[in-house]
Amino acid sequence: MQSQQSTSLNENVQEKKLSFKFDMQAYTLAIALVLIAIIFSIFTDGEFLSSRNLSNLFNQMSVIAVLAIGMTLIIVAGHIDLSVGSLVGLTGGIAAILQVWYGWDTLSVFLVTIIVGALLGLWQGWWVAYRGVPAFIVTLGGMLIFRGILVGISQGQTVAPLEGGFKQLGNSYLPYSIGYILAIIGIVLLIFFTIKNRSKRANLGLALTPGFIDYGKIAVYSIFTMGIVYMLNRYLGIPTPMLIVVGLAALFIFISSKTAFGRSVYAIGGNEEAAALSGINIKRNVLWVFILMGALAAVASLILTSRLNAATVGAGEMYELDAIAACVIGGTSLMGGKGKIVGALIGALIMASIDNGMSMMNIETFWQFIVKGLILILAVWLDISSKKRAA
Amino acid sequence: MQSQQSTSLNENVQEKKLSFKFDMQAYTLAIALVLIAIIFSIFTDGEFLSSRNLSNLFNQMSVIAVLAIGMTLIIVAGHIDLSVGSLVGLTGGIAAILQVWYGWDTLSVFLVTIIVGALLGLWQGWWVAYRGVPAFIVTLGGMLIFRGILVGISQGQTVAPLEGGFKQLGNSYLPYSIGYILAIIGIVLLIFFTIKNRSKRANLGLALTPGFIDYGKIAVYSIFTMGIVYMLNRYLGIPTPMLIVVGLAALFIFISSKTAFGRSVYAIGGNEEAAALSGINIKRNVLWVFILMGALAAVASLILTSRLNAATVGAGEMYELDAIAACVIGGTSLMGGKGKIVGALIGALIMASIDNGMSMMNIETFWQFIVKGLILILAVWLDISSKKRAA
Amino acid sequence: MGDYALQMKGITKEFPGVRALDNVTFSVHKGEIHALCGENGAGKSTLMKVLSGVHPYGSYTGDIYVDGKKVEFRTIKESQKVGISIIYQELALIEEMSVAENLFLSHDLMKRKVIDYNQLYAESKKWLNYIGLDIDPRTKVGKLSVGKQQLIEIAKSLTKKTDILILDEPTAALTESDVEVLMDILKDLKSKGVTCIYISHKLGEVMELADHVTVLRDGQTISTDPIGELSEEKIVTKMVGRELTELFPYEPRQIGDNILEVKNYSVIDSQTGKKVIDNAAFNLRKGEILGISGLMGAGRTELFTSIFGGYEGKKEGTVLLEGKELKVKKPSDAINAGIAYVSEDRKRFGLVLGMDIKQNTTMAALNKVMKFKLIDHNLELQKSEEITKKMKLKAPNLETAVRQLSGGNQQKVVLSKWILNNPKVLILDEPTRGIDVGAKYEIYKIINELAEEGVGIVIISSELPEVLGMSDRVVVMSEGTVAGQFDRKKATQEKIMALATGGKKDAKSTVH
Amino acid sequence: GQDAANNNSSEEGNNEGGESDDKLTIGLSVSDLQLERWQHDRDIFTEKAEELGAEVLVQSANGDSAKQLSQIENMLSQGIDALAIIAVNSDALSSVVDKAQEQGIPVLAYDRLINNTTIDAYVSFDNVRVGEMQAEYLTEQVPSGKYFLMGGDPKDNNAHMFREGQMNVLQPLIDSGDIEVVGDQWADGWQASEALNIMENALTANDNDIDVVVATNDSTAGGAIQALDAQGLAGEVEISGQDADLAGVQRIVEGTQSMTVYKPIKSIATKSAEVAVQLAKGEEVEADGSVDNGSMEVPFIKLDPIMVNKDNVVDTVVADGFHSFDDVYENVPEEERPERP
Ligand SMILES: Nc1ncnc2c1ncn2[C@@H]1O[C@H](COP(=O)(O)OP(=O)(O)OP(=O)(O)O)[C@@H](O)[C@H]1O
Ligand SMILES: Nc1ncnc2c1ncn2[C@@H]1O[C@H](COP(=O)(O)OP(=O)(O)OP(=O)(O)O)[C@@H](O)[C@H]1O
Ligand SMILES: O[C@@H]1[C@@H](O)[C@H](O)OC[C@H]1O
Ligand SMILES: [Mg+2]
Ligand SMILES: [Mg+2]
Repeated sequence: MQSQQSTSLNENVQEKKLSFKFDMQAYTLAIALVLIAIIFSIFTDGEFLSSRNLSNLFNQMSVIAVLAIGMTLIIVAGHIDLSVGSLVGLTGGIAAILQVWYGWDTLSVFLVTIIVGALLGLWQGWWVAYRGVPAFIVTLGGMLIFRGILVGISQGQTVAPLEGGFKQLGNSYLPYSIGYILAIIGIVLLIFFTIKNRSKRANLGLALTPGFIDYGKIAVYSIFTMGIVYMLNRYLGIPTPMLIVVGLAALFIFISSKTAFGRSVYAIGGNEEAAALSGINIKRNVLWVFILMGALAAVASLILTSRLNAATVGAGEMYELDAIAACVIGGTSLMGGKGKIVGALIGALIMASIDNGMSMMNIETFWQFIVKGLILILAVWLDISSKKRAA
Repeated sequence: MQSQQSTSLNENVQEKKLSFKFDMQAYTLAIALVLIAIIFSIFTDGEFLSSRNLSNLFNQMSVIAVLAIGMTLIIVAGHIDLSVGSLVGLTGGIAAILQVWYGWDTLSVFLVTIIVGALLGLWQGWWVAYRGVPAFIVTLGGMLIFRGILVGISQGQTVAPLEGGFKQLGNSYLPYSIGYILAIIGIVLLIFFTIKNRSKRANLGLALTPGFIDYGKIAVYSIFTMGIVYMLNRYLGIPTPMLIVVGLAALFIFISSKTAFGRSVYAIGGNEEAAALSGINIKRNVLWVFILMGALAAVASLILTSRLNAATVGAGEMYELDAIAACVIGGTSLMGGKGKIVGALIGALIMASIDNGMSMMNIETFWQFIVKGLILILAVWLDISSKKRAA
Repeated sequence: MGDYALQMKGITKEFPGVRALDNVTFSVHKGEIHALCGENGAGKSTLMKVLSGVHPYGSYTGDIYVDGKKVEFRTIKESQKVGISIIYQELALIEEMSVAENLFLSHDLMKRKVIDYNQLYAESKKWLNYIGLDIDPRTKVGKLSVGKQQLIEIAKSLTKKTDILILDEPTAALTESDVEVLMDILKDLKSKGVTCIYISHKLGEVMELADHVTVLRDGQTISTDPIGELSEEKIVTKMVGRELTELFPYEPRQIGDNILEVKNYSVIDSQTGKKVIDNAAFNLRKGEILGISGLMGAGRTELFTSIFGGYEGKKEGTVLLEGKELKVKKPSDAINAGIAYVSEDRKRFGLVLGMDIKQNTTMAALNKVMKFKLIDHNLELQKSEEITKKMKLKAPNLETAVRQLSGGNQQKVVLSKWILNNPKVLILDEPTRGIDVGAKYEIYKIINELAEEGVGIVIISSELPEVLGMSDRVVVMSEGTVAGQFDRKKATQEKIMALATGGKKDAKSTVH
Repeated sequence: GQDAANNNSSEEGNNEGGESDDKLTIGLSVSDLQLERWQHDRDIFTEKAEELGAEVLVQSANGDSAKQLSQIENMLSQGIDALAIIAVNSDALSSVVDKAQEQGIPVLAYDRLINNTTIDAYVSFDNVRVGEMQAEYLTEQVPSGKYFLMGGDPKDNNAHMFREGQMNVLQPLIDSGDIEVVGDQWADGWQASEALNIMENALTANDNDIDVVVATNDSTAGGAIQALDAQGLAGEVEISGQDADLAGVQRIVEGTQSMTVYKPIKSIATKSAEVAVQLAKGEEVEADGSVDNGSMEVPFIKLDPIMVNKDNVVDTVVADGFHSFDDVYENVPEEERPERP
C-alpha cells in the first residue's frame, strides 16, 4: 500500500480534475443557452435580454420546468410518463371547476388539486411498480383516460374566470425588496453551508477543494443571482411562477441528492438488479416517483390555469414531449440512472427561449417548427460531443 | 459431464416444451384479441364480426400496421422514432402536391414519395448513428421539422383530389378469385417449406418437432387464412391496403429473421458493445433501420392519402404513439433487442379493434378515451402476467 | 462440534427444465471458512441465492437453520437482518454512482432521512484503506476497472454488520496481488469470528484458506471434508467425478513462421491524450501459444483491443499479419483478416444475453451459415451444435437464452463464437475467468488443438500458473510497455513478477 | 360468397335494429369535442332530430381526418338512413362520402363543405365571411393603427379560410398604409396557452404599441387577453373572436374583448337536423342557393353568422338561449347589467 502522503497528494490532483470536469459538462449546456440568447438578442435588437422579456421567459418556462423536475425523477428511475400533458389538463380542469362552478376558495382548491394529482400518479405508479406493466403503456393509457375524464366532466367547456387568489398564482410578482431579501438569504445560506462543509471535511480528514475554487464558485453564483434579481426588479419583480419553480427545484435537488429515497431512485435506474440485491424496495420507490410526478403535474396545472385565467379541454396537450425533451437536453439518459434536475431546468429554459425568441422575431410559423427542431438536435449534439471530449 | 446420449435426449424433450412455451406467449395476445372481438360482437349484435366490418377493420389498421412494422425494427435496435406521424404527413403532402398541383402520374409519385421518405429517414439515421444524438431528440426534432416543412410547402392548404390510380391504392379490393388464389399460394408455400425444412433437419440429424404439431399448425393457419379470405370475399374482397400490409409484413419478417442485417439489428439492440466487437457495423445498420422506417412511413402516407383522397396539414399527427403502442402491446421491449413484427401487427389490430368496436357501439367520445386507455393497460398486463407464469 | 452457524437441509430448487439443486445438504461451523466447490452449473450460486433470499422462501423446498434457528427469508433484507451478507458472482454495483454510495447502498448511513456525505466519505476512506484501494470515494464506480470494482463489491459487504459472509467467486477478476489482499482480509475476518462461505474455482486459494470443503456436482452434495483430508487433486476428482491427472495439457508443438508482428506500437487514449501503450513490440508465430502477463492495469487489454480495432483511441506503429501490413479501423477489419478476440468481460463485450446460444455462437461468423446471402437456420443450428458439443457446453438446448447459463457455460459460448470463425490469430483475454477445473482442462485442450492446427494464440491471463502452464513463450507487460519476454523453459513466477513490477522501489507494496 | 356486396345495408341495419321498422337513424359525425361549440351543436341537433322521430348516432373524431373516415365507415356499416358530417377537413372525406352515396345514403355537410364528391345538402355559415366580419368590425373601430394578427392552428384548414376573409378586408388598408401589421403568429392547436405566450412576446417586442389584435377565435382571444391584462391593456386594445364561447361572451360584457362572431348554433343545428330527417325520408330539400364543391353544385342552406359585441349580446346569444343571461353577466355587478330580457 502506498504511503499516506502520496495518497493525499494524488487525491488532490484527482479532485481538482474532477470538479473541473463536472463543471465542463454543466457549462456546455449553459454555453448553448448563452449562444442562443446572444443570437436572439442580435436579431431582436437586444429586446430578448430586456428585463421585461426575461420576466416573460421565466413565466413561459415555468409550467414545463415544474413538469421537467418530476420527469427527471421518472426517467432516472428508468421509466417515462406520457400522461403529464393530460394530467395537467385534468387537474387544471378540476381546479377550475371546483372554483368556478362550485365556488370553492383558492386554498382548498389548491390542496385538493394537488391531492388529486398525487392520487392519479399513485394509480399509474401502482400499475408500473406492482403490476409490472411498462410505464410507456400505463401512461399512454393515462394520457387517454385523463383527457377523456376531462372532456367528460367539463363537457368541453372552457371554465373561467378564476378568483383573485387563484389568479395571482400565475400573474403576480414579488415586491422588489422581498426579491432582494430572498436572494441575499440564498447567498448567505450558500456561504454558510460551504464553510460548514469545509470545516467538517477538514475535521474528518477528507481532502479539501482549494478555497479559491469553492469561494470563487460562490462569488459567481452570487453575482449571477443578484444580476437576475436586479434585472427582474427593473421590470415588475420576480414572477411568482419563477419563485415556485426555484423553490421546487431546490426541494427536489435536495431530495434527489441527499435523501435515501433520492439515491434509491438513481440506484434503481442505474442497475435495478443490483439495487434489489442491496435491499432497496424497488416497488415502493417507483410508486413514490409517480406520486410525486402526479403532484408536480397538479402544481404545473395550477400555474397554467392561473396564467390563462381559465381551464380548457385541450390544456397541456403535448406537454409530455416538451418535458421529456427538457430532461434529455439537460443530459438525462432515457436509459435511466443518470440525470440532473438542474440540467432539466436549463433544458426547459432553452426550449422556452427558442419559442420566445422566434416569436419575438415574428418568424413565420412553419419556420418556427423547423428552426426549433434543428436547434433541439444541434444543442444536444453540441452537448454530447463536448462531453465526449471532456470525459 | 453428461453423456452424449443424455444430452441429445434432453434436447428432444426440451424442444417440445420450448415450442409449446413459445406458442403460449404468442397466444396470450391472440387470446386478448379474441376476447376483445367477442365482447364487441356481443355489444354490437354480431356486427363487429360481420364481413363488412372486418373489411373496414383491416383498412383502418393498415396505416398504423405499416408504421408498426418499421417501428419494431427501430425499437429492437434500441432506438425510437417520434417523427413517423410528421413523416406520414409530409410525405403524403408531397405525394398529393406532385399529383394535384404538378400533375405527375401516379407511379412516379409513388416512387418519388418513397425515395423522399427514405431520404428523410437517412437524415435522421445519420444524426443518430454517426453523430450519436439520441434518437428521441433527433426524431422529436424531426417531428417538428417535417411538420413545419409540410405547413410551409402546402401553405396550410388541403391538397385534393387525387387521380384514379392513386385513389385506388387505399380504396380498392382484390377480385374474389385472386384473393382465393393468393391464399392458396400462401398455404402451398407454407406446406412446401415445412416439408423441406423437416427433411433438411432430418438430413442434418437435428431434432424434429413431432409431425402432428407442424402439420397441425399448417392446418390451423390454412383454415384461418381461408376463413378470413372467405369473410372478406363475402363483402368486397381483400382490401388493397391489407394486401400491402401482409406483403410488407412477410417481407420484413423475412428480413428480420433471414438476413444478416436483421440479425444484426437484434444483436445491436441486445448488446451494442458486444455486437460491435463481433464485427457488426453498428452505424451502418442503424442508418439502414431509419432509412427503412422512412420508406415505410412514405408507404403508410400513400395509403392514408389515398384513403382520404386528400393530403391534409394535420395528417398523421400522433401516429407515432399508436405505432409505438402497437409494438409494445405486441411484446417489443423498449429496452431494445427484443420484439416481433407479428406481435406488432396483432398490437395494431388490437388498437384498431378497440377504436372500431367502440365507435360501432356509439359510445360517447370521452368514454372512448377512457375505455381505450384502460383496455391498453389491461391487454399488456394480461400479456405480461401470462408470460411470467409461462416462463 | 454441533455448533453450526448455518445448516441447509434437503434443499431442492428447480428452474423450468433444470433441477439446479437436488436435495442438497450443507452445514457450516461457526467462525470457519468453508469452501464450496463444483463445476460450472453445479448449483453453487443457486444455493447461495436460496440462502440469501434472492430465491425467496417457497420457491424451493428444504429447511435452512441459522444459529440453530429455522429461517424463512422472503426478501434479501430479511437475510441481511440476521447478518448474512453476500457478494454475488455477478457484480452488483451501480456504475453511475460514486464509490462511497455503492459501499453503503444497503447500509444505515444511506438510509437516513438526510444523508451526511462527509461522514459517508470518511467511512468510505476507512474501508478503502482496509482493502488497499487508493481512490477518491467520490469517483464513479463505472470508471474503475473490473478488478477494482470487485474489490469495492467486497468492501461493500464488509460495511454491514456481518456474521456470515458469502463470497461467490470473488477472485475471478482479481490479479494475484489483489487476491492476496483479499486473503489477508478473510483471515482477519476469521480471527474476528466471522463465518465465511467461499466459492472459487481457484483451488490453490481454497487449499490455503478453507477449513472445510463441500463439493457439489450436478446439483447434489458430493461430500464435506476437513481441509486436512484433501488435496487439490482430490477436490478435482470429487468435482469432476473422475480423475484428472494433469491440469495443463501442454504438448510441445511444431512452431512455424511469424504470423503476427507488432512493431513500435503505441496507443493514445482519445479522452485523456495519455499514451496507454508506449512503443510495444512483439511477435507471434504459427502454432504458438503466447502468454501475456502483467499487473492489473498494465495495458494488456488496451494493447490487444486496439490491435483488434475495438479500442477508441489513436494508434501508431505497424502490425503485420502473415508479413502483410494490417490496417484495422474497426473490429470487422480484424475479423475479416482472421483475428479473433475473446474479451475479458464476457457479459459486456462478449455476449448478447437476451439472444439464444445458437445466435450468439454464429454472431461473428454469420457468413458461415448463410446460403445465397440468407441465413440458413438449420445450418446455423448444426454448426452451433457441432462447436458447442466440442466445447462440452452444458445447456438445456441451443435455443436457451444465454442469460440463463451459468458463468462458465457463458464463457464457453463466447469461445465457441470465435472458434467457429476459424481464426488465424486467437486472442484470449482472461479466457478461463470463472471457469471450473474440468472445463478449464477442456478449454486448454481446445487451445492446444487449435495451436496444433497452426493458429497463433495469445493468452492474456492474470493467473500465473495458467500462463506458465500453457504458453510456449511469455511476454511481460508493465505500465503500457513490453518489459520483456521469456521462453517456456526459462519462465518462472518470480522472474515474471519482477519484470511486471518494473523493479520499482514501491513495487513490492502493490504486489506483496 | 358475394351476398353482402350489393346489399343496401341501410335496410339490413333497420331490420336488425329491430325495435320499430320505420324508425329513422341518422349518423352525425363530429369533428372534435375539444371546442366548446361542437357540444352545443351535437346536443341541439340530437334533440331536434329525436323530436322529428329519428334516432341519432354520434361519433366524434378528435380532430383527426383519418379517424373521422373510419368512424363514418363504421356508421355506414351500422345501417343509417342519412349522414350529417361536420368535417374535420373539407377535402379529406370524398372517398367515404362516395361510399355512402353508392349505398344510397344521403349526405349532409354540416357547417363545413365537403369537396369533390356528391353532397345532398350543405348547411353552413361562410368561413371566409367570418374572417371578413372580424376584420370589418376591427377596422371600423380602429381605421388606422398597428395591427397584430393571431392566426389559429396552422394545421387547421379553416384557420386559413378565416385568414383569407380577414385579409380580404385588411389588405387594401395595409396597401394604403393605414394599417401596419406588426406581427403575424399562429397558435398551434388553437391553444390558449400558445396565444398567451405569443401575445406576451408581441407586446414585449413592440413595447406595448399595439392597437388591435385580430384573434381568430375565442379560445385564442382568451389567451391573448390574459397577456393584455397583465399590461393593463385589456379593454384598451381591440380584439376579435369567434364562436361566442361563454368565456368569450363574458369577456365581451366585461369589456376586455371587443367582439365575437356568433354562428347561431341553434339555427344551424336545428336546420341541419330538419334537413337530415328530410333527406333520410327521401324528401326534397329546399335550398337558398348552391355552391360549387369541385364536382357539383351543392344545394346550400346558408345561415348568416352574427357579429356580437357588448351592445347586442342580449339580443343575440342570450335571446337565442345559447347562453343564459345569468351566466353571461355572472361577473358583472348587478347595477351595471343591462335589463334582463
Ligand atoms: N434464473 C435461472 N433460470 C434458469 N436456470 C438457471 C437460473 N439460474 C441458474 N440456472 C441453472 O441452474 C444451474 C446451476 O447454476 P449456478 O449458477 O448455481 O451454477 P454455479 O455452480 O454457480 O456455476 P458457475 O461456477 O459457472 O458459476 C445451471 O444449470 C443454470 O443454468
Ligand atoms: N473504461 C475505463 N475507464 C477508465 N479507465 C480504464 C477503463 N478501462 C481501463 N482503464 C484503465 O486503463 C489502464 C489499463 O487497463 P487494462 O484493462 O488494459 O489493463 P490490463 O493489463 O488488461 O489489466 P486487467 O485487464 O487485468 O485489469 C488501467 O489503469 C485501467 O484502470
Ligand atoms: O369555430 C371554429 C371552427 O370552425 C374551426 O374549425 O376551429 C376553430 C373554431 O373556433
Ligand atoms: Mg456461480
Ligand atoms: Mg485486461
